[in-house]
Amino acid sequence: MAEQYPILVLLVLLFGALLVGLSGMADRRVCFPLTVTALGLAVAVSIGILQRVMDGGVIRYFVGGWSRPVGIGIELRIDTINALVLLTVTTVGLLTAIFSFRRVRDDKTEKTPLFYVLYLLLIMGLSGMVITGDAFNLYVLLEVSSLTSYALIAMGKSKRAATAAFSYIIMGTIGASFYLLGVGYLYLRTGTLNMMEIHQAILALDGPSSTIVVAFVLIIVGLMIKMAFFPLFGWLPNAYSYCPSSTSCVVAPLMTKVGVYVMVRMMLTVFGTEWVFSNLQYTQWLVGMAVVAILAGSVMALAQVELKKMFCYLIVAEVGYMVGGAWMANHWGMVGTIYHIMGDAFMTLCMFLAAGIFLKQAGVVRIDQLDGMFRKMPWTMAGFVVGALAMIGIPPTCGFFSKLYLIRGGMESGHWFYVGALLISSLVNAVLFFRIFEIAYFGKNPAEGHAAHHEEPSVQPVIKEAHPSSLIPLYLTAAIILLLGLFNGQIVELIEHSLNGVQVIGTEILVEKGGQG
Amino acid sequence: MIPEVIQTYTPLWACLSALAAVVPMLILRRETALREGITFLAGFVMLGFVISMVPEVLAGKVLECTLVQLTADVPIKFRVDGLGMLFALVASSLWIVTSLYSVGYMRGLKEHSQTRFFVFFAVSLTATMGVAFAGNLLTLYLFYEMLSLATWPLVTHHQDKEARGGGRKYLTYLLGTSVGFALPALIFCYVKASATGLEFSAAGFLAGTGIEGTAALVLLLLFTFGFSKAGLMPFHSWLPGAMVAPTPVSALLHAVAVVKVGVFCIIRVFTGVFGLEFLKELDIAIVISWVAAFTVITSSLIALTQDNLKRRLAFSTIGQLAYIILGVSLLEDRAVMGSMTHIAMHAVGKITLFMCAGAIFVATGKKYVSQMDGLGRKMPLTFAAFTIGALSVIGLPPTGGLISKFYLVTGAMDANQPWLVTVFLVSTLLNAAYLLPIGYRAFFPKDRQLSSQPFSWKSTVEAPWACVLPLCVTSCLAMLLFVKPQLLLKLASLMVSDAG
Amino acid sequence: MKWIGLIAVIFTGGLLLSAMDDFPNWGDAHSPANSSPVSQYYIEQTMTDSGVPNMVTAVLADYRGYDTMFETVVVLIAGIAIMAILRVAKQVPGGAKPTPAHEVGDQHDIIIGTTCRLLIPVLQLFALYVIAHGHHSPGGGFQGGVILGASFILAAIAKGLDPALQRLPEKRYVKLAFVGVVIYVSFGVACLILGENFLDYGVLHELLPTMSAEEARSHSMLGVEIGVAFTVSMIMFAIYANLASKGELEGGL
Amino acid sequence: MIWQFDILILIFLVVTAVISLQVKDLLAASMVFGTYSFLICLLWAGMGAVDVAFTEATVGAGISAVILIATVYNTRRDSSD
Amino acid sequence: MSVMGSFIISQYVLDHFNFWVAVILMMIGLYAMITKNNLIKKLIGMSIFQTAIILFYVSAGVKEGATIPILEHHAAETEQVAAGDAGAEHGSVVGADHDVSKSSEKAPAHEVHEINPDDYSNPLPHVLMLTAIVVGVATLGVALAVAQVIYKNYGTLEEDEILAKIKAAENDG
Repeated sequence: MAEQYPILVLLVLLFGALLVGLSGMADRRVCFPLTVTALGLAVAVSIGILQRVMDGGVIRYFVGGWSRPVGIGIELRIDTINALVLLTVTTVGLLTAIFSFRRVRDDKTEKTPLFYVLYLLLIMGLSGMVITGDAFNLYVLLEVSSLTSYALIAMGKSKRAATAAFSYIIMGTIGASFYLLGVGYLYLRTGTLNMMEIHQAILALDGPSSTIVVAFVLIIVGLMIKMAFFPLFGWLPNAYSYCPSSTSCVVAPLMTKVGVYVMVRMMLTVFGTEWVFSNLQYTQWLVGMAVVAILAGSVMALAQVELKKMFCYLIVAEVGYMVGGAWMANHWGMVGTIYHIMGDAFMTLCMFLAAGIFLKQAGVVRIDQLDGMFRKMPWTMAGFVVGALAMIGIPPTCGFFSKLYLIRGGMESGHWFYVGALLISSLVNAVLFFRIFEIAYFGKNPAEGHAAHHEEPSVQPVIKEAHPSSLIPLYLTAAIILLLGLFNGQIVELIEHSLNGVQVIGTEILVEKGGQG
Repeated sequence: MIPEVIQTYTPLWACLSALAAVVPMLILRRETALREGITFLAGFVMLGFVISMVPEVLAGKVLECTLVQLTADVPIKFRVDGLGMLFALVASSLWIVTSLYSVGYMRGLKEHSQTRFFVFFAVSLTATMGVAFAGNLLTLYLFYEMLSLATWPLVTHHQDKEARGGGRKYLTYLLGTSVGFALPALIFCYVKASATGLEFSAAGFLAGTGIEGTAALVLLLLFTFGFSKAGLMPFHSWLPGAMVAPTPVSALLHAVAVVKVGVFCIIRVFTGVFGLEFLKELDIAIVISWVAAFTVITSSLIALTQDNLKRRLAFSTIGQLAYIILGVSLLEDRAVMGSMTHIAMHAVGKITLFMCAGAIFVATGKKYVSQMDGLGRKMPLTFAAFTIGALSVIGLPPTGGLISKFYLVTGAMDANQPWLVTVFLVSTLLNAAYLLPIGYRAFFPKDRQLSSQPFSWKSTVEAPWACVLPLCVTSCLAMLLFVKPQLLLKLASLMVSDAG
Repeated sequence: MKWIGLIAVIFTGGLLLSAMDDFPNWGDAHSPANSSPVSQYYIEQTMTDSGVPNMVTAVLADYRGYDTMFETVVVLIAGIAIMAILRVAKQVPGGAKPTPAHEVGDQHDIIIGTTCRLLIPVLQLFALYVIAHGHHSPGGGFQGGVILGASFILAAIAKGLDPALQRLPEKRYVKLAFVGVVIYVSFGVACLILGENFLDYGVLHELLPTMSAEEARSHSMLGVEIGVAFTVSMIMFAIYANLASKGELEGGL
Repeated sequence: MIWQFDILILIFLVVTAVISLQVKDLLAASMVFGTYSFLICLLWAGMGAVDVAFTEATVGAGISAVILIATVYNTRRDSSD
Repeated sequence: MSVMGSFIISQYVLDHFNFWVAVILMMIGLYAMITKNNLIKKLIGMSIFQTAIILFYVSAGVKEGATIPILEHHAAETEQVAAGDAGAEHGSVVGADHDVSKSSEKAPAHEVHEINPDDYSNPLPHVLMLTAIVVGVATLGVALAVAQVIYKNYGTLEEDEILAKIKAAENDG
């Protein structure tokens, strides 16, 4: 059975969705246990995959057994990078599913089965994107995940959810279509859709080919729309902040990260970094764009009054981190990017879980409504603080180490502006989150002198602490953030294992290049 | 000479003993007496662990334990050497004293949220011990940041507008500099020397990595200003701002833990990261010396103008910290030894002063120097202790401050820096000028009416015993250190002889 | 906005056209895409592998059956998504309307009614033919499914949504749509259980002793096409029913 | 296939696309869009992509047009551009 | 010069005329998606954009002089009869009355030479585009549903009016 793990991840989720759909119509109560079971199994299988990849190297799974010649069938290809991202995706899915328990029950009674079907299929689509080794299959799964996320966002109760979803559909379709077009250009020149085969074909090409270059630009631009890279991020804040909490908790951490992952995969496996960094002269520009993205995201986050909106702009900045890291043509930049994909997924999850709890228990939308939260909801705040520290980059959370690697990459490749932007963004994050802490700690209007506080306020706050089904995922996320930080050495080792295995990043060449730039 | 290394988890236990106290404190948050009992228990346990390591350290051995491998090359690592041991001894012993004092203070003023206060107190101590025992730069940074964060709720304990302002300034300066300066410097070291595991060594792990000239100077400046807990100008103004905290916090954290962690980190950078020999080779430390010298003089002058006692003490602290940095930046053996011992001497002296200020506030509610005329007659014990502490800070006998200052001055002479010797001497005069008059006016008020009254023990209004006892203990300690400074000197000389 | 759009579009167009001179010639049989081993393999080996003359069907349902499975899922998602977004709870989900309020003939033209009554069975028969004959001629699950769905839509347009929904109530079409995907996946899982990779139909001949591996492939393709047809037809109708009635499933166009 | 025919259809395609986007009446736009789908399906049939053409005929010219019209019917028919 | 000109035209336009039209259609669709004010118009633009991409793919699979990718049964059959029985590795001998299985069972390795790949157009782009068409209609359906919800909320499908109403609502609240 173990060799079937790659497909099992998807099948478990797909069957979960089908069962929820078929039996949920009859009895809504089975939806939640079925969903959690399916996701739990998926997490277990992902762990199994990771184990296998660590033991036995790259897994190649040929669906339908069509292995020869390579490319006639669809290949699932898992190295350590995929395995780690896959585990991230399924884990985030599981945590949010647990979190959604009360929310969905209260919000959308008659649509509960539909919600869970879409939810499971979203996770399935994202997992499929992560493990596939076929460029076109990736498009299909991209659409699976996009369509489900459109629907989940449009299900929001807010009036503006629909408009946000509509602009998301338009932008998302443009992005996906660009990707499809790019794959078409690639196919025209290479005649195959299998990622490794495309890579071989590109290596075999004699002389530069403008088709490949255009294909690359199309694919990257398409993905950048999907991951909300700087000038193309307009759809994100509205889409992520007007949707239901349980949706934003899964969409916000995963969609952009998987987009980044696909970009990395394209750079590593499909085009190959040697081609990317030696054929294209504008990689420096992209790092520059990333710098702008980081700064712009941070500044706009500062200007927000709504909690979720602020997190959304932080996502924009974080995407800038990762794009810059990937494009700086440095081993450590790439390592940092991949590590940050995982770290940021959980950090964002932590933020949105906390925001969801605040919204539900206390109706908090704006930041200034958080006053006195340390007293009213100490347990939730405790989890939130861990996530916030990770966003700022305080050791030993994972946020610190991804910054460490990214900055190391920036220093080695001589991208000093990027290093500066990263540090400024950390400071801005510090300001943002300590502003929140301050409000939550002091309240909106603290007393003038300290004598006034010596008597405890006798008015009991009506706000109740969150239900365990909300707190457990929050704490698990916080724990994962810490664990990712503490065990980052091992994780980076795994990532490097794949980077060397694919043999794509020649650090020596790249360092030399970076020195010039 | 390569010191003998012993693998042991004792430093970890010492570190965790304070953290372990957090859970029972939270559980027993309603039982004040039990909760405070736990605080003391943890304090003694910690001190016990620290003392248990003293003989081995004195024997010239180094205790190490490696925990998690953080990155591929750099683990979380504890390493106890002379400097770390010296600092840990100071911090852990003074914690017990301060705990006693804060019990009295908090009860005396009926402060709110006492559980939170004690919990974060314990967490801060853990972070301080972590810094003291950190074996490499990353671990050091980790606990340094932890300390910044854990002390924020203490600084802003009153939760009023003033506290918010002070807290904001506190974090802005500390986090801003640590993220903006120290972190890039750390990562730069990581880039250059990750193979060495960033481990502190007497020769300095940066030696031999090809860093020189401007790059080295920039790196050194980044580190020195990055660890802005040391209060070096121009990044000093958080320290007076943080005086909004309850006095025990000011006492422990701003005279002992936080600021001393700052200078400790800088000493580590000088002795462990660069290495004294390497710095001599580079010939860049003189820049730091002048910055420190400037800070010494300026802060002393500012202190003269302050009427609020705690603020005056805060500026005095800035000056004394700059002494330490100045000493270590001279790169001479005796000056460095002086710096290290001055950590302890100043800690004992300054904590006495702060506790006196707190005791005055608890007993009479007075905060300003100008209000203290004749108070010495009402609070003789407190002001006697105050005077002893002041003598120690100035560096006069019969207190330990003399010892460290002696080493500092002779070190400056060794380094052939007559101007810096002058700085030391001038600042000593200034110290005397802003500290001694307080005690003098308290005992011998200008107001005839006050001074003419005969003194009697019955008319005294001392603060609660839990406040007074600790400050008596520390003032005695200050005098004891004059008589028996050998332990500290031995520990400090361990570091220097390593380097030599 | 217009200017930004124009600039973006011109930039995109220029980018797309800039590679044009690098393209293989129009209709070049030896272009990389057309002469690649992959496409050669399909043309040459389809008959050998499964005996299905229509290569498109073979590639769709067998070689790249994994894609097609997700494509079916996409269709399912579209239906579910529209219901999730638009459906308003005017009635218990799936419950048949208790009161068939108005008569069919009232608002609808008799000529249209009669024509539809004649046309719909033929349409449905044709749909089944398209599904079943997809191996040998253009067609297959998608096309047949859409035609089947179109026949229901035609009924709904001609007679009104309510009578159509009486025949095919919401609960039933949703269930059938799910069943379609279940059929597809179960073919794959059957292969998995028999010890081969997912969707490796060849191994299914072990189930029936009289069948060769090639036949198994051919028949399994038909099977999955039927599954696709289930989902597609039901979802097409669901999309129409929801969009035409603003999600109320009453009245219609 | 006959290339003149091919080019003719291609030109018509562009024309119908522009018309369907420029007509202010959304119902008419949907209809013209149906025509566009039909033309492109012819083109594909000519290029030998019979399955694609078949699908486009049922999906593009059929279902897409119908659901567009259904939406226009349920919302507003006129548009500002 | 005119020879050169016509060469250029044939090189850049006629030889790739389908690609040209595909790109033009893409530009039209993209422009409509970005700039049109009416949401339905945006969606029509989206559909045009998607079909243009499909046109591009299908054009990539065309071979001059090739037929549709469906094997001619009889031709294949006779070839197979002539081919003899070299297909021992194909194992099972069953169902003799079914011509398909017969052909497969005898399918010899050198049959490769009998079916000329140049005679059939490339089936792979067709398959891919079947998927793309279905994805397109699915997206269109979801988008139309969202558009109906927007109409229900705001009573209009014009983007500028919707934005104005949102702004007004924000100012009120």
